[in-house]
Amino acid sequence: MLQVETRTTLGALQLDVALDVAPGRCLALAGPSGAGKTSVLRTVAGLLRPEHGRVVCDGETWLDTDRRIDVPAEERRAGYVFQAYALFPHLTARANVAYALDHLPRRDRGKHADALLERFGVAHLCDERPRTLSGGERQRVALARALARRPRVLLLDEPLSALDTRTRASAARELGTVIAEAGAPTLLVTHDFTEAALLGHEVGVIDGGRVVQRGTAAELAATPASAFVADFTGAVVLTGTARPGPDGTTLVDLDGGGTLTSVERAEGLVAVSVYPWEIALAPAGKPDPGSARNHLAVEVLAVTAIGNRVRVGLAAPQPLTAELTAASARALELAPGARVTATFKAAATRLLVR
Amino acid sequence: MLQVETRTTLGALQLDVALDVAPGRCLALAGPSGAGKTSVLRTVAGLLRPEHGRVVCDGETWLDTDRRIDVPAEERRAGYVFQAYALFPHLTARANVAYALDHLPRRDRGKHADALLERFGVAHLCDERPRTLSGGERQRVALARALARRPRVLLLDEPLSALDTRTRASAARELGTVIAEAGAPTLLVTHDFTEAALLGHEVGVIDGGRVVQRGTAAELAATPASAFVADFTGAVVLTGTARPGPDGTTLVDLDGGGTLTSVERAEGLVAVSVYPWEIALAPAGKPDPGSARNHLAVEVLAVTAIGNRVRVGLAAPQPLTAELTAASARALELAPGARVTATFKAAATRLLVR
Amino acid sequence: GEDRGQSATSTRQDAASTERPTLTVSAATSLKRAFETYGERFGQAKARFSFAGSDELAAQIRQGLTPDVFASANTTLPDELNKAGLVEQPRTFAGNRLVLAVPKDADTPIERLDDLAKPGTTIAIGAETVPVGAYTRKVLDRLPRAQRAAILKNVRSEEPDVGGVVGKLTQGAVDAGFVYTTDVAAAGAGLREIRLPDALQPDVAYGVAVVKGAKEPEAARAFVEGLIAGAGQTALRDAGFLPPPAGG
Amino acid sequence: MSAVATARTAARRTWFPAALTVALTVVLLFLLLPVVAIFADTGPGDLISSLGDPAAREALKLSALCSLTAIAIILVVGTPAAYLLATRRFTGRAAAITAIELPLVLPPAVAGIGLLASLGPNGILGGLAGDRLVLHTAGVVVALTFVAAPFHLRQAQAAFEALDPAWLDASRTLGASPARTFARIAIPAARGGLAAGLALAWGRALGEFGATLMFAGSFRGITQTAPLAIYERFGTEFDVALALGAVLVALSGALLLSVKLLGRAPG
Amino acid sequence: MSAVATARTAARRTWFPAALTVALTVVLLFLLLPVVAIFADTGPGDLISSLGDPAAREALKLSALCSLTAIAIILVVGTPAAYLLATRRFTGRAAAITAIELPLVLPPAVAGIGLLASLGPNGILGGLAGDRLVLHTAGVVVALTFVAAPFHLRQAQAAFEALDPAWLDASRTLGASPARTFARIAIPAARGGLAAGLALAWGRALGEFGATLMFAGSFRGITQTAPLAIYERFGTEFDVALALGAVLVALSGALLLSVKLLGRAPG
Ligand SMILES: Nc1ncnc2c1ncn2[C@@H]1O[C@H](COP(=O)(O)OP(=O)(O)OP(=O)(O)O)[C@@H](O)[C@H]1O
Ligand SMILES: Nc1ncnc2c1ncn2[C@@H]1O[C@H](COP(=O)(O)OP(=O)(O)OP(=O)(O)O)[C@@H](O)[C@H]1O
Ligand SMILES: [Mg+2]
Ligand SMILES: [Mg+2]
Repeated sequence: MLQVETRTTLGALQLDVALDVAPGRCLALAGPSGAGKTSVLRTVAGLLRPEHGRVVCDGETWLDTDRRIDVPAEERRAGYVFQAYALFPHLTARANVAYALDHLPRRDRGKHADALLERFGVAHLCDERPRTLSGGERQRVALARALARRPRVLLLDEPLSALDTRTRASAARELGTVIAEAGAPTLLVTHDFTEAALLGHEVGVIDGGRVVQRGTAAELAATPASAFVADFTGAVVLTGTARPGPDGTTLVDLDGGGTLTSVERAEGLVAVSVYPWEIALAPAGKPDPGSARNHLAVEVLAVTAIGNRVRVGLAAPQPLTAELTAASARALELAPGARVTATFKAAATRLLVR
Repeated sequence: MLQVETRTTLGALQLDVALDVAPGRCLALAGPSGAGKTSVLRTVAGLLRPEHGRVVCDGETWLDTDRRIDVPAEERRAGYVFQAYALFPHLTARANVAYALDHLPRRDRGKHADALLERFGVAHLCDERPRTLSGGERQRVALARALARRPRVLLLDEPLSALDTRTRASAARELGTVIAEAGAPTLLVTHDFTEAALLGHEVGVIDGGRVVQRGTAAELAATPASAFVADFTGAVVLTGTARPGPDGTTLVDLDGGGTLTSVERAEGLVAVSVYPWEIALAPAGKPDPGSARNHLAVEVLAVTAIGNRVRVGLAAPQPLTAELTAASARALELAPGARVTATFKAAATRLLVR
Repeated sequence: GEDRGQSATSTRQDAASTERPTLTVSAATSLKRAFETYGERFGQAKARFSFAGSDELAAQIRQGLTPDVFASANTTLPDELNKAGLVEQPRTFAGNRLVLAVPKDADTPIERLDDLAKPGTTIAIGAETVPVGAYTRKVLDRLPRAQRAAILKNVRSEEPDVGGVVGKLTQGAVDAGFVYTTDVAAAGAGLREIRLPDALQPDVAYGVAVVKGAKEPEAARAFVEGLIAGAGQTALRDAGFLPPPAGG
Repeated sequence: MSAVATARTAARRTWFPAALTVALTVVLLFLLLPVVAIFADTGPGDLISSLGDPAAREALKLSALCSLTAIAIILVVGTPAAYLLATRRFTGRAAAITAIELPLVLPPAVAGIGLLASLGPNGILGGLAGDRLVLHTAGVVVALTFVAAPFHLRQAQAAFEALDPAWLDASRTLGASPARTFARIAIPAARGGLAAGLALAWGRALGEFGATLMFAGSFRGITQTAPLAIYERFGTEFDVALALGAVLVALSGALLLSVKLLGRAPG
Repeated sequence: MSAVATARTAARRTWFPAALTVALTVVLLFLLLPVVAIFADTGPGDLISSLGDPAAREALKLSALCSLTAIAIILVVGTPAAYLLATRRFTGRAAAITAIELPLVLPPAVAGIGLLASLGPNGILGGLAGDRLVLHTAGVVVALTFVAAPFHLRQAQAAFEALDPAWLDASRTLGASPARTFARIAIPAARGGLAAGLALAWGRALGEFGATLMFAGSFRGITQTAPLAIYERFGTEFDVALALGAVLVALSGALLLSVKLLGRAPG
């Protein structure tokens, strides 16, 4: 069990985070650049001392500013994988791992290090220096190094961002297993929601130094607490002004034109979020008869086929994206410039007061 | 019309690329780190002189190593947006843009620069220095600067990679419009396939200095020319050994166990690619009766709900990913550790000789 | 560099015909005050002085520099340069007295030469390659060998110029040092001089010569004459220099 | 943990930062003490009289004039040279850099001889310079340039190497010639480092002694810079000499600090 | 384009690279010529005889000994100090850096006086050092350390600042104390810069003259380093002096270059 509380000022940022992670669980901290993600990890590792804060790991107190406890980083046994891996440039892969093993007798270290590299399938690179390794190989060595001391807690800062898509997919799978096997509480930092969803049992969305929402990826996507979370989870967000509508519904006059109906209640400035796959398209003029209450005249900006699905960029006039099956896209003969009607249920919209 | 041919040695890399882009069209160069993407852009811009090469833009020859023509970079009028934007740190946003306008009389430059910044909605930041701008704002200033000289060709190097997801979505939409309006041939570099699909009319997958496949995003996803392209476009790739099977089919013995059937013909070492949404899951033991020929006993590693879809990470024992509707996932009560059967059609598999 | 010097000379003189010519003089540091006074009185030309260690100045001339006059704190350097054909026939123009200098407020009082032999006394002398050092050794050579040995044992530094010795004394780095009486006078309050027995006193002779290829030969010769008998000689006396030793 | 144990671990944790602090303190004391001592040794009276002495004032003026000229030359010629060293890779580059460092190891007097032997009347290029350098103010400038240049060159090279090459590329693609790129981007962006380099070079030039004496002589008002004036007075007016030294140090110290603050401020 | 036009544009395009090359060439010529001249002036005979002269050999030995000792001190005390300056931000840091640069601007002789006035018998700390420094070999070491330290300090600071702070953090999280981090990560990773700094400092120490003379005097075998021996011979054996200078330059040049190549090679 890892418990973290930190309240401190970092330059312009007010960091105020409190969270806990159970052993073997992975909490993904997702948020934009400058949100304070790395700062949280640094606090846990003992590299950043907050004005007020507590860090307790397996009942052992690492930091307690009130009780003047601050265990130095080197005694905290936190396995930290840095944003760009921070492998020591003057040491070989083996030496990089062995560096973490100085509690072992000198002669055992090499053997032990090789074993770890073996486990991550880079044993053959043990004599290479970081400079000559590819991004993926570096990540593996960094993981081996971070796990060398059997850490009590695992801290991963954007472990995939330095990788290209080719290696990212496989690396992500491996990382999943590592986290599961490590059995320690894991904090993972990313600014990509899908990555967070893929690797974290739970996702904490952090913005401006605060955790704005925490839950499973599905929960966040289903009920985002704010326009930011919605946009972050990939939903389309439209802005407008809400006023009461017929029989308990709410009408939203969109900035730039157009009106929507929502079943949720709100008034004043709001953000309307709706998921691309909730939006259907129909030829302009004749919306398909049905329960859907919202019909927007839109222009097609871009059509992108991805596998058997198609993402359609629309101007409504606010930008908006619909996702259809390749089949229906063909049926509609969608092409940039085409004018169509975007249709979605009032129930599919979520209203978030701005 | 932009025509590029370049054949040269860059350190360990053998760059050998020939491509052409029509005015108003955008070719996205996608590929792993170190593939040579940036080098192609640098060749067009005149920042890198290949051993052998030709660059022709609107019939005007910028480079022809055979005819000893090499127009210096400053006379090529290429609008280049650099990987990290490369805004001049000591100049304000306005001055950064005005720097590109020295063909205008001094007094007009400021006005002109402001107009450009206005167009990208960052006019209010004209007196800020890059240091104090956010990633998204920097990108806009960089675009304004690159377009200031009415470039004959647009070169965009990872224009979105420096942005966090929050800004990335909207930035992508804007960028699309910019490319459309610019009306010049555009080369866009990225190492993210979705980004390439979203922004490029066509995608050229480049690896090891060569364009391994070129076509629309859909074409690449449907008929990848190599395991690399397949993996790159998001397909699952399994490795194994192919041997002739009954009635013209091919049997593939997967490395690590398991056998697949494919309708395509191949022998020897092959890579099998199949898309996550082609893979259905059934409770272990009783595969659903049906045309599907491939049944693999697999273990669930991770279950990730994204919107109304669920990504399921599987060990087969080779890692593989299935994508289901949230509904069917609930029906199957999927959870890490559960043992199920992965099912997909022989026709859904593509064989690629390794 | 002679002919080049000559051509330069002619051009210089065209200029000189309009205004008062400038005479450049390289002189040993110890001559500073005397020469500056003389310079003001010297009518024929405007004198510019460069004061430095005699041997540095000699080195410059060896490298082809042509000041008009070279005044050295000894006679050997001018003679060597003359043999090398770089300067005209040298003349001795002044003498000086080598004295034993001690800091005024010294905790180990030294009253006479014998005190130098006391163990623990620290002494600074000139290196034997520089005039003051050579003279000092002359003095020591005239002492009984035991005493000479004892004194040499106490020598802690062989300075490459008189300024070095004076500096060590004024900073109390050493208890005593051999310098010229003129230096003690110049150093002012800080130092006290102890005269050496006349028997030991060496002939300290200053040599001067007109440099070959001088740009103002006649002014230079006039300057030298004035040194030997005239305003220069008086200025030297006022500064405490002696007349050139007989046969020096 | 027992009190003793805590104490021990505490000690184990704090000795290194303590050691660092001690090291820095020692260094600062050792380097500052002599400077302080000079000021301590010079009564304000001496300071006044040292500045009252016209020769001294002339010397300071000359020092300022010559060092500034030297710095100007170093700036104009040295900066492009450093830019070349920083931005292009060519064979013999390491050798060139070493060549730039050599003047640092020359004993000043030997440097002076070297200058005489190369630019003196009988020097290798004697004919070229004739006798317009030696024993003339120009000679002082040459000597100062020779000893001070390496400081600026090394610093400037480092500063230019620290620039993001993408800035220079960007400038090209925006229609700027290499020259414009150098003047409008490289120099302003490297401002801080260049300033520091010039400050060091200027300081060194102000303190230069041996080479100047050898090559240019010590003619009051013409080639006698402050350090020479100081040296000339060691034998005779020791206190004045010291006071002059103090003045010189004060000036250059102020110089260094101001330039550093100036270099830091966003231009 | 007309031939003329082409020619003109060609000129317009090539003048700047040309200018850069010219600048560098001028710089190299100017800085190398005096060094070359010294060698030209010294016949091989002189070189031999200069090394034959036992006093000269003693002087070179002493120079080697003292400069190496000084360098060792600078390395041991200066490197941690530079590390502190590079890795911690504290008030008065800019002032501290300036203080480190001050000795560079002191005329050597004045520096010597400063040392006398602080560590000499009548100096501020006179009692402390007693007379174990002045006129003793130890004094030479002190003088060399004083003039050479700034070179290493500045370079080392720059080198440490160039390190990726993440390496130091990583080392901590891997169980290494700050001390171990400094010894096992910071120093080896900054190897190149440190080597360069030491090389410069060593070179400067080898050439040091004025401060040594003032503070330690010049006594054969005890305080007479090579530059002093050279200076002493100007008057009488000028050629030998010059030859000695040449030897000194050759040694230090070789030193600088070798260290640079060594620093570059992956350790
Ligand atoms: N030690 C510090 N002192 C002052 N400001 C700091 C410090 N550490 C971080 N900051 C500031 O705190 C803010 C958050 O930094 P942090 O690195 O935690 O953000 P992040 O979420 O990791 O961003 P990114 O995704 O770009 O890594 C930034 O604005 C940074 O400048
Ligand atoms: N001027 C050059 N000299 C030598 N090698 C070079 C040069 N420019 C690039 N390279 C090498 O060519 C390879 C391709 O570089 P390039 O920057 O084009 O790759 P990239 O596809 O842009 O990679 P990334 O996605 O990381 O930017 C790299 O290995 C790089 O080291
Ligand atoms: Mg971060
Ligand atoms: Mg690139």
